[in-house]
Amino acid sequence: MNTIWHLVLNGISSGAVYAALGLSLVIIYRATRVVNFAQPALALISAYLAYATTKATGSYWLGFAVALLAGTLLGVLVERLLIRRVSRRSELSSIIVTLGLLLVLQAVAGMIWSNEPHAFGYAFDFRGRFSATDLFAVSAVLVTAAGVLLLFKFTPLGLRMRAAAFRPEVAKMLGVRVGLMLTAGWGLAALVGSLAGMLAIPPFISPNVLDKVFVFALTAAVLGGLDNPVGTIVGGFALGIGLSCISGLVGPELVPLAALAVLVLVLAVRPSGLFGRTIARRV
Amino acid sequence: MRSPRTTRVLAGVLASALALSACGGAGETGGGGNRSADSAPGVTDDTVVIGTHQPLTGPAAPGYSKISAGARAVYSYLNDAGGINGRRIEYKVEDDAYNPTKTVEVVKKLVLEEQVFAIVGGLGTPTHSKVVEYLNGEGVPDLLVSSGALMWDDPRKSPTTFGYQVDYTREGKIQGKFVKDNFAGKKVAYLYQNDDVGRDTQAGLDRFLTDEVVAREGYDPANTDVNPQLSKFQQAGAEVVVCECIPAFTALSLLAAAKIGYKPQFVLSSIGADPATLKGLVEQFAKQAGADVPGEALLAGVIGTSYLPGPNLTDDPWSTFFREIHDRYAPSEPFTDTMVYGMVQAFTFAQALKAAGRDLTRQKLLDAMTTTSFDGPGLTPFGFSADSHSGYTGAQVIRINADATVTVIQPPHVTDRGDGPVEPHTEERPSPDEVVLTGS
Amino acid sequence: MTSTNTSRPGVAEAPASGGLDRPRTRVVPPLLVHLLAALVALAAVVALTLLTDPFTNLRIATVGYYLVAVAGLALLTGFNGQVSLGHGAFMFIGAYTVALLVLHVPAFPLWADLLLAAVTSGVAGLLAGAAAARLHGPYLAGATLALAVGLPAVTQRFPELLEGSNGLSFTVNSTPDALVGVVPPTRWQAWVVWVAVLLALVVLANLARGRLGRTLRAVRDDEVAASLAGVHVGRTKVLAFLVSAVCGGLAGGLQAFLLGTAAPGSFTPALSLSLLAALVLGGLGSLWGALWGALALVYFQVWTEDFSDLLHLPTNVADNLPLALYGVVLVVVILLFPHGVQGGLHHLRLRLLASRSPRRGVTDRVTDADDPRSEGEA
Amino acid sequence: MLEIDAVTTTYGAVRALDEVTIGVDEGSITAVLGANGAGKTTLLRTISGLVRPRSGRITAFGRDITRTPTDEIARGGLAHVPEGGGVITELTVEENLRLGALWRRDRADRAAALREVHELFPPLAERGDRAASTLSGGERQMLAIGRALMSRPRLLLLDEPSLGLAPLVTERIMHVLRDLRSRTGLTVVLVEQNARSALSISDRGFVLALGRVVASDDAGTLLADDQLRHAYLGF
Repeated sequence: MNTIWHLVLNGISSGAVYAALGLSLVIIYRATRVVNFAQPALALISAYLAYATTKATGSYWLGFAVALLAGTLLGVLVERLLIRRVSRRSELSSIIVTLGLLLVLQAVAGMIWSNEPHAFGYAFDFRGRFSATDLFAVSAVLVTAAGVLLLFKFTPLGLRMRAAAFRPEVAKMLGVRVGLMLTAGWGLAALVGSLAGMLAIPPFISPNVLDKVFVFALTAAVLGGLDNPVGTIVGGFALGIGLSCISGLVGPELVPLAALAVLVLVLAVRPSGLFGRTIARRV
Repeated sequence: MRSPRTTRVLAGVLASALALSACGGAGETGGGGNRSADSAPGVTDDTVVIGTHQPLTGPAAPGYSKISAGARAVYSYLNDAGGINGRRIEYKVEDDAYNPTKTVEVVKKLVLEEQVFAIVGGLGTPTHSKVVEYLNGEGVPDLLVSSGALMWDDPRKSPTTFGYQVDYTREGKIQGKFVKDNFAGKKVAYLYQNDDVGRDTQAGLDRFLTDEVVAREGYDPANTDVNPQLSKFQQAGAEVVVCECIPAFTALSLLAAAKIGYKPQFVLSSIGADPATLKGLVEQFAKQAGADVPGEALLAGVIGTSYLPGPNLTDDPWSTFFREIHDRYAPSEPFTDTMVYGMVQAFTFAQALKAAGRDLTRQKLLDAMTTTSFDGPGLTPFGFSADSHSGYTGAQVIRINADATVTVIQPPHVTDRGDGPVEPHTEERPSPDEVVLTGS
Repeated sequence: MTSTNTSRPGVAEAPASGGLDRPRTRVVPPLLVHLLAALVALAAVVALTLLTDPFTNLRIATVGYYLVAVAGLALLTGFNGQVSLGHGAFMFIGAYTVALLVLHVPAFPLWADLLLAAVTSGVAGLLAGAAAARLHGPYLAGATLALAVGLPAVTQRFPELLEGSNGLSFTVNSTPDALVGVVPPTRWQAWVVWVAVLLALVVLANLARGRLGRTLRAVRDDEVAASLAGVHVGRTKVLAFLVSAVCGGLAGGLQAFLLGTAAPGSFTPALSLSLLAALVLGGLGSLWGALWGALALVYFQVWTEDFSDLLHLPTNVADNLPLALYGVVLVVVILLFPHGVQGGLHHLRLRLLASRSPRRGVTDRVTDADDPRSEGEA
Repeated sequence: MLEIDAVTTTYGAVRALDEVTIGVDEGSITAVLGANGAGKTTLLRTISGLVRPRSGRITAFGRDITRTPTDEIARGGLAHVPEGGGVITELTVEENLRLGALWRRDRADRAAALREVHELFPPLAERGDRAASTLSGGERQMLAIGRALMSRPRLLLLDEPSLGLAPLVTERIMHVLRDLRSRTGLTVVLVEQNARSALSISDRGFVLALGRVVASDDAGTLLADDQLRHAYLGF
């Protein structure tokens, strides 16, 4: 019993990370119908910048701020320079473009900071079954998620962003600067993604460190329903806890297989995820 | 369709061509023996081309990508001094990203296209095991494989393949005896990588440790969450944790133990006990963890095995020698065990090349591997002989200090991989000045 | 889904196979055309291998097995519009099938091993297709990516049989005794691979040309309309998965035969993603695209590595440069040539045709296939 | 107010609009009529910048808007209610309405506009919190028009507002339009297949066929022209 409790606690903090990265995927997916494979790379670059900042100044929080800022900027740039040109073309084009970007950014990170791992600190004391760092991770994710949801639901900006996402053409006719909204969506998503990166990367940073996390985050988003932020957050935590238990009780090597099994089972029953909208899908 | 017959005939031609391709069973060994090793591709009057495959990119690159940088530094040093027997060593490094498919491709590229004379220090068990048969079939010397797997030592089947590292079972035996002798009566847990590293090391450990072992947990290199494993050790009351882990997982385990307030005695395998790397990885956490855990506390007192004159053996002349090469030829890279690993490998190859003589053939190089007495740089001798291609045969036991220096707590011991005893190795090594490779 | 050639007969339809691209005449059945083309192609490959060194022969063979894999994916993703990020999983199954057969049933001839690899993988494709038939877009992408990540983990579960992360290594004996010593092994392997590849392509080309091809496209373009027209949408999608998995399995089997390895480290998600990238690079919706994609997959890496070797850069930069260049090419090609190499070639040919006999509108048709349905419905 | 001068719009090789010239006076209601595929919708989409004309010129409010982006045109005072209304079903009724006036800075005026729309279409006030997907067809059309009015436009483009609606609802909508015009001086361009009900409230009418203007006259004259009615308007 004790063991299970430990595994659950352990899973909650990794689940928070899946939830946050998943959320960033959902924001972008809702806004531009693009699954952003470059998301881990955006988070990676911003985390490396945080690493460099922290190393230069000694301040974790300065690095943290740099990461969030850099992440947002990267998201904005990527949307403006690349995605705008391909997103309406086809699903595959945007997949391949973001994939290409992932490779480029990972390679650039390797060129600048080498492929060797570097120590990457936690925000707070990491010691304890549910340490200050774990608490920070979970609450940061929950606060961010709540903030994103409130932004979408209750602010004019959020309303514009949703309109631009759901019916870009109609939104344009109503005077919404749709392009700007999509850019804002990418910026916001990349901000959340960088937060996820800052939480997921410790203890070590290396160019491929977020690959696995990304796969699980995408799994969480698909589980929860790709256009449903709440579902994705629930999916992220559920996946984190579930995989931690499987790793501890059955075997660590089965984690990817278990993720696959869960995904297949859920999608067999609900093809648009647990909380996805099945009816509103347009061809 | 108008002419189904023509079509069928054509289809038949193509299909039977495929069927013809193998009248015999695909798994039955066909004809074709070893190529003659009495040739010397890749050798000219003033150069010899050698190759290796290393994971330079991808998820497996961290921890390994600097080995070839170390080797390259030594080759540059030797070349600048006039080369070996008047030949410069040209070192071709191919990136296989730790992907066996790519390993086969790049090794065939090295052999067929680059026409290398030998493969030196090909890295990894899952990767290199896929090319051993090919290299032996082609008669290509396959020297100093960068892995502690047992399979490199098979002179009958793989006459051109030679090991390098102390194999996992030997190292396990030395660790097992050390723990048995020094931590008598304490409960022991194993954290192992769930492949041949884990399997072979445990075989060695188990020769000395039996009832003391209260928990065995594997980790998967793709899953960086080792908290569940460490939690189980804590619950089982293990006081000694033997960690047969690569550096990242050693560090992860140390951090995971600190996280749950678990303070066992860690015993590390040589593959994951590089103090410089570990220090780089853990010190930052210690800084942030608050005043009560000083940075060093995570590392201090950890026990490990080693067989090379690492950067921390400051009074070892070989360590000094390699540091000088490092400072001159690769000053921008950190001077770590990993780097020394590549440097010793390169130096050892150069020793064999020297012994093979000016009139070079592949066979002469292979002969030199078994006849040369490679005294130094390694701390223990190689097991090379007519009927053994086993790499280093033993290791010393070290304790890592708070400042990431090390103290030797058990001098080099050697053993075999069977039932043989673990015995001290007493022979003196020559100093670098006494091993002259260059000039005439 | 973007495609240069929806079902406009004659004009925008890229040749599905073979080198013959004349207006279809009723006299010659397509299967025969494809078979003849395959024989010509085989002759060309054999000639090519005779002219090149053993290592180039190996690369020619490598192009071959990637070609089958990408062609299978072309059917699934290009023709049928199901985006799979997990095609490597089928190669994994094919490779392990061949490996296990070679090791445990040595008496089986190679063609039987390859056939069984294709069959096993086909069964897996059937299951995957059944699970995936209801999924759309990113859900399918996510599920297939999970397949690519999850399936190779099976090797860890059965370490005795599958040798865990080290995988299996073996040698496949295929050269007939009479040819040992006469034909270099890599040359012989290239021949075997290409015979199998061309057989598979003939089958694929026929399927693509025939009723299945039309059904696949119909389902891709509009599921509702297709089902109203009497097409069984679910069954068609599963069938697409089946065919593409058979190709993936065959490709994996050929890879195992060629390289003598089957290990989980070879079947990373990166493999699946690069197959998809190759498909898009080459050009969707045509089997020719698969050829360009396979060529790019093999040769692009070689060039970038040679290129970065030339520059004498610091190790960190040199190690990562090929990866970066690959990424840049993916992005640039998609931005500038959204229909891939095949689309570009096709466009070029139309231009040439148009300049010879000025016929307005032909090129227009190709370009605005880009996005007839505009953003309002996203 | 609105001048469309020799505008040609093409889809690939097809000319959806062929040298169309139309003038709309301030404060008028103009009906654009024609059969399916005549180019009516394309005309509206070209005016509001959703499609770019191949040639020709469009001026509105005295400005050339031929190349102006849609959202900017909208913020200039042009509201376009597309065919089917373009209600965003994922949002609530009230969110849809608010969206119509978001670009206007005057907060108090936005609230006033919302009140006015609620008075104009009481069902929208009752269903404010409901998802727009729960509305009936008539209510959706009201929502679409109400949303357009939220921005207090000077020019309103309406694409088939009566499509699929019961005659009673259609009549109510037409009534509201006429009423608005007389109260606020709103200029309306109304695209309709239902020519009779459109012309009944219009000042002028244009008839499109295969992308060309084939007739233009006062609404009454058009209604009375039997030949034209038979040839193009089908009643």
